[in-house]
Amino acid sequence: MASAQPAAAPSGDPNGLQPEEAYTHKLPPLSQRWGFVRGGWESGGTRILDGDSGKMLGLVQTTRWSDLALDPAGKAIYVAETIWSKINRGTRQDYIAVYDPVTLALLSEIPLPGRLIIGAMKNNFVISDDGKTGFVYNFSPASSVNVVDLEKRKMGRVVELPGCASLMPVAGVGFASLCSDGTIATVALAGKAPVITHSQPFFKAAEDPIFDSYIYDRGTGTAVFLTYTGLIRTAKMGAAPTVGEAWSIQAAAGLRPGDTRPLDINWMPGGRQLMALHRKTGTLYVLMHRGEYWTQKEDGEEIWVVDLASRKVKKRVPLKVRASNLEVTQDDKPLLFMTGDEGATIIMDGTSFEQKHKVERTGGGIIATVGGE
Amino acid sequence: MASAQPAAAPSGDPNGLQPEEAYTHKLPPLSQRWGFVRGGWESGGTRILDGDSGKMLGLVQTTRWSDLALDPAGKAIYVAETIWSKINRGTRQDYIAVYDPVTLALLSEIPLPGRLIIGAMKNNFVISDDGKTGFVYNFSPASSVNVVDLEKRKMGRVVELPGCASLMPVAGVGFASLCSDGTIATVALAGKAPVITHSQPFFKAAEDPIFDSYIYDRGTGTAVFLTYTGLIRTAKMGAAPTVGEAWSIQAAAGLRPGDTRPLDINWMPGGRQLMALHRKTGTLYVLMHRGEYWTQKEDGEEIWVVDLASRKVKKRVPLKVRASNLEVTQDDKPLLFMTGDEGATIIMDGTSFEQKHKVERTGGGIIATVGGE
Amino acid sequence: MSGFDLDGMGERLLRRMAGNSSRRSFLTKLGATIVAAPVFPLLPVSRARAAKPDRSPEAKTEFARNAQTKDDTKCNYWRYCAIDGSLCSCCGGGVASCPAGTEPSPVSWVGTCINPDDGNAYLIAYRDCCGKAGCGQCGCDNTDRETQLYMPQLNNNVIWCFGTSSMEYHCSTAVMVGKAQ
Amino acid sequence: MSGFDLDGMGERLLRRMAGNSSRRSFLTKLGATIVAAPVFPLLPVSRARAAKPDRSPEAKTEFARNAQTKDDTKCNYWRYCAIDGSLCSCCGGGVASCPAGTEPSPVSWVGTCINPDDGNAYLIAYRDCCGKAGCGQCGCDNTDRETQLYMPQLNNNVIWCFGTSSMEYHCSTAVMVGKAQ
Repeated sequence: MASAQPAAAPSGDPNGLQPEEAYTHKLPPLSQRWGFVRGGWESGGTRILDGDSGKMLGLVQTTRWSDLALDPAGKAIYVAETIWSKINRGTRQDYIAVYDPVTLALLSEIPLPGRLIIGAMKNNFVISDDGKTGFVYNFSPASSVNVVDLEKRKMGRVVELPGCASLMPVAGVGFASLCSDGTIATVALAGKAPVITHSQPFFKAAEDPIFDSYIYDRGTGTAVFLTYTGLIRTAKMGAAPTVGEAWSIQAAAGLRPGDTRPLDINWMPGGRQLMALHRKTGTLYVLMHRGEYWTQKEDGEEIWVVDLASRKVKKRVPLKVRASNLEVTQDDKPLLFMTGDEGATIIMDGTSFEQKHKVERTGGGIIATVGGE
Repeated sequence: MASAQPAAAPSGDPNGLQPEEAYTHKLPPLSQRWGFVRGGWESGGTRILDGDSGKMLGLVQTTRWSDLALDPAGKAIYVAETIWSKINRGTRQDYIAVYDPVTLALLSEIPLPGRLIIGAMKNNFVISDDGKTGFVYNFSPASSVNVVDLEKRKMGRVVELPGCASLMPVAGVGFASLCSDGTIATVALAGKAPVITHSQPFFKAAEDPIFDSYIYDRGTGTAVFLTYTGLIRTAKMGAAPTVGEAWSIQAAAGLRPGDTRPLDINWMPGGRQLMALHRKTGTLYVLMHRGEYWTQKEDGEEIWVVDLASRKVKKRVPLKVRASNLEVTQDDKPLLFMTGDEGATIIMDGTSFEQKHKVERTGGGIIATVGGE
Repeated sequence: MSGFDLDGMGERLLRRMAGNSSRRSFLTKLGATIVAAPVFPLLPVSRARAAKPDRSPEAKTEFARNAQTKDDTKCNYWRYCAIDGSLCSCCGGGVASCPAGTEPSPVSWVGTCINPDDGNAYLIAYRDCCGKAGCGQCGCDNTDRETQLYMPQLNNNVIWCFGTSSMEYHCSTAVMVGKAQ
Repeated sequence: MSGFDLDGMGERLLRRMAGNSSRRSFLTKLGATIVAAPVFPLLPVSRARAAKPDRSPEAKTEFARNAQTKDDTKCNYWRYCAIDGSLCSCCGGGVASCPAGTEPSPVSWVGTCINPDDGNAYLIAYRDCCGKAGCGQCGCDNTDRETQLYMPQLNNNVIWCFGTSSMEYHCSTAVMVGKAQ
């Protein structure tokens, strides 16, 4: 190389002209300003986007049938996933992959007895508030929950849970889920055998279902539920949950409540991950569209900004591009992340609703934020 | 079910109202009118399209790093592929999957010692004319060829082939390939050790390379080569190939020949699978675009229809949508199949150049036809 | 909503399945009424209201009002009222049959769809065809009476490739089970 | 065309690699001159013409005439003259560095690119970062002096994830090797 001495870097070139060594980056500590954006059906991986710069910081390996969860203390990124040894055949492998949040190195794989096979959805893999226990929903097609010791990185017991799905941790108790009989099932894990108790029925699972992508707020131990017609309820979780009364999101905006009748066109909630909650302020963001009943998967045309305390829609934000998934950062100046059919991520100020960034080709999947799950 | 007797099928409904049993279809015998269209980077599988109806008939499982080849007698569909037991990690598995062409059932897997990892390309997996031997290119990153006994479904010997790639079978001899020293290497397999002989150099691999997606015609034992600047040559293959003189595709259209000089804008060949040959008529179809030299991967704006016997461009066909890959059926009324960035397949009459079908979401990969490889 | 009569179907299915313990065991675990077609088991559907159906245009969903009975390669073909996925009719299969090289799942999610020609409601089993990379053609996502994961047999997101040799999703069929009432 | 002098680089590399038999063995098999950066091996590049370079605008490729030196997240950044893939600069890495959780391949394909600021040609190693699903951002496919598979070190289609713990392709970097002459 003696005969090929490069010149000094001309001004403007960020990289210069000296021979270089390759190396691998590390990530800064997990930030509240990040969004973990899942690729869609065809696009593998979960892209970590910095909400301030709109830049991609890295990628967490997530295959099609996987669920990502963040350790509440930020010490690990967990991916519960299912793959086969020969892609479309061979040996089925269910496990939780444990990744270092700084190096994104694979630290461990915790084998599981099974998992639900479904496109990425919220609430199928949740973690206890202390970060010690993971709950992985299984469907074989009988319903059960894998209770995983995340400290020892070891599968624990399997709790059979007929007729229920979509999990939330319950601090000091175990976990809870929604059931087809319109109840909440709370599973207490203190004893040798799990003890399942059901709340009184409070919704009609076939007539006006609660979206299973509901929100659980660790800070207050509260779940926020929304039904197809637009009824909002909160439930204080515990050994026996206390379910609040239902109120209409449409009425909260000064419109008539949603209805199940055909030909009744109204603003209706719809999408996949169609709600996000800013915990500190109790601000709920909901994707809404115009349509009849049974349009629960239709992408949102507007974001409705709901103040849970006063039960008022504070603002309606029209969207340039319809969104299917929505999440919000949990810091004091929240950012909204949205994805949709287009496969791009829109990052928007959660207060001024100004669009900050549009990141192309991220995939149109669900989104996670630190403290937002 | 006695209480739920369905009514007779109302007219117009193709399916009726009687309770049904599910079953699985079989394919009709391999047809010359079919195109095997490879999905792109994100879209797995190779879709079998019927050129007449534009309908999808089935899908051959092909993962990202795979090459499909058709048994010349139509008795099998072969897929040489490489996967890992945990998608992005784990045990590497290289093999030829053997599929029944009627049921598309996986009949066998023939393990291989390795393969080139590359996006789908022609000429990395070819089959001898008698259908008994498969040749799979390997790059580790040293070049070699796996010789596979397709009758016994067993890996045979590995032939090291430094500096050469892109294979064609040579009847009664073995196989041949193009080399970086501008020669054809012919590998004779009759003896205990393979015997590699090189032709005289006839092209400049770094200056005006021959596209490695060249065409081999089993019927005449002839290869058709095209260089970046647009020079066409044929070579009669055998124990020692006879390479014909080069002539310019641009000159054959009455234009000045292509050149390597910058700023010299001309019609240039470009794309991935940028040539197709209708064997019976000696008609060569080439994707051409306007540009300078070093635009060899630019998609085609026109198809140039070349008569190899008279060395004339018979027709120039402008394309509505640029194409990257092109193949032609080998029957008497040939159909052209084309794919490009858009991920759709265009099916066009190969004589009138009328567009017959546009099939959306097939992926933009390479194409195979029966007798066209 | 799914006001169909399930009682007539249950007994025959239970007899048929007596010889299939593994399948029976998962169904038994759910501990509910069982729905079945003559030749294959479906997952239990919880008993819905027995209300008399109203088939007037005013009572039809948007999908039902716009559904057609002629072309099963379009998303608005009547049987597809709650399908989610690629239509097997566009993949080399048929409305009730799988493309070559794929395998129908023995279990499925279900929909209740109204045939616009006779105005009757029919129970449709959406059986996935499994074993190969996604077909990718004719993607549809209809959601009539489609509920959430805690009623999986009425949720159209789950991959129903149970009991097949491979769980890779290829496409979805809409198999006629019978009149809903 | 690749008119760069490789002789000065070869000897040092061969010394460095003497202790690495597996890597040496594959390089030896190719039996050609070896190109190397100070710290990592590249595959051999066959000796190209020793012609004097002409750096006038008339001699520059379209890419070189339009290349810029300011933004390494754009396809027309000068070092990317023969890159094919996602730019690691858009994926959480840099022009010469891999995103977290991926591993740079020890071998690569190469390009010779002209820096528009000084008019000199530099040898660039396009090292893939490997181990995870594709980044998917900033896809580029530049083809200056890019040849075909029989010259793999100058072909930009091959996945260069040899010698890494996983061969899954994530993104590509453009590492400065040195002045081409």
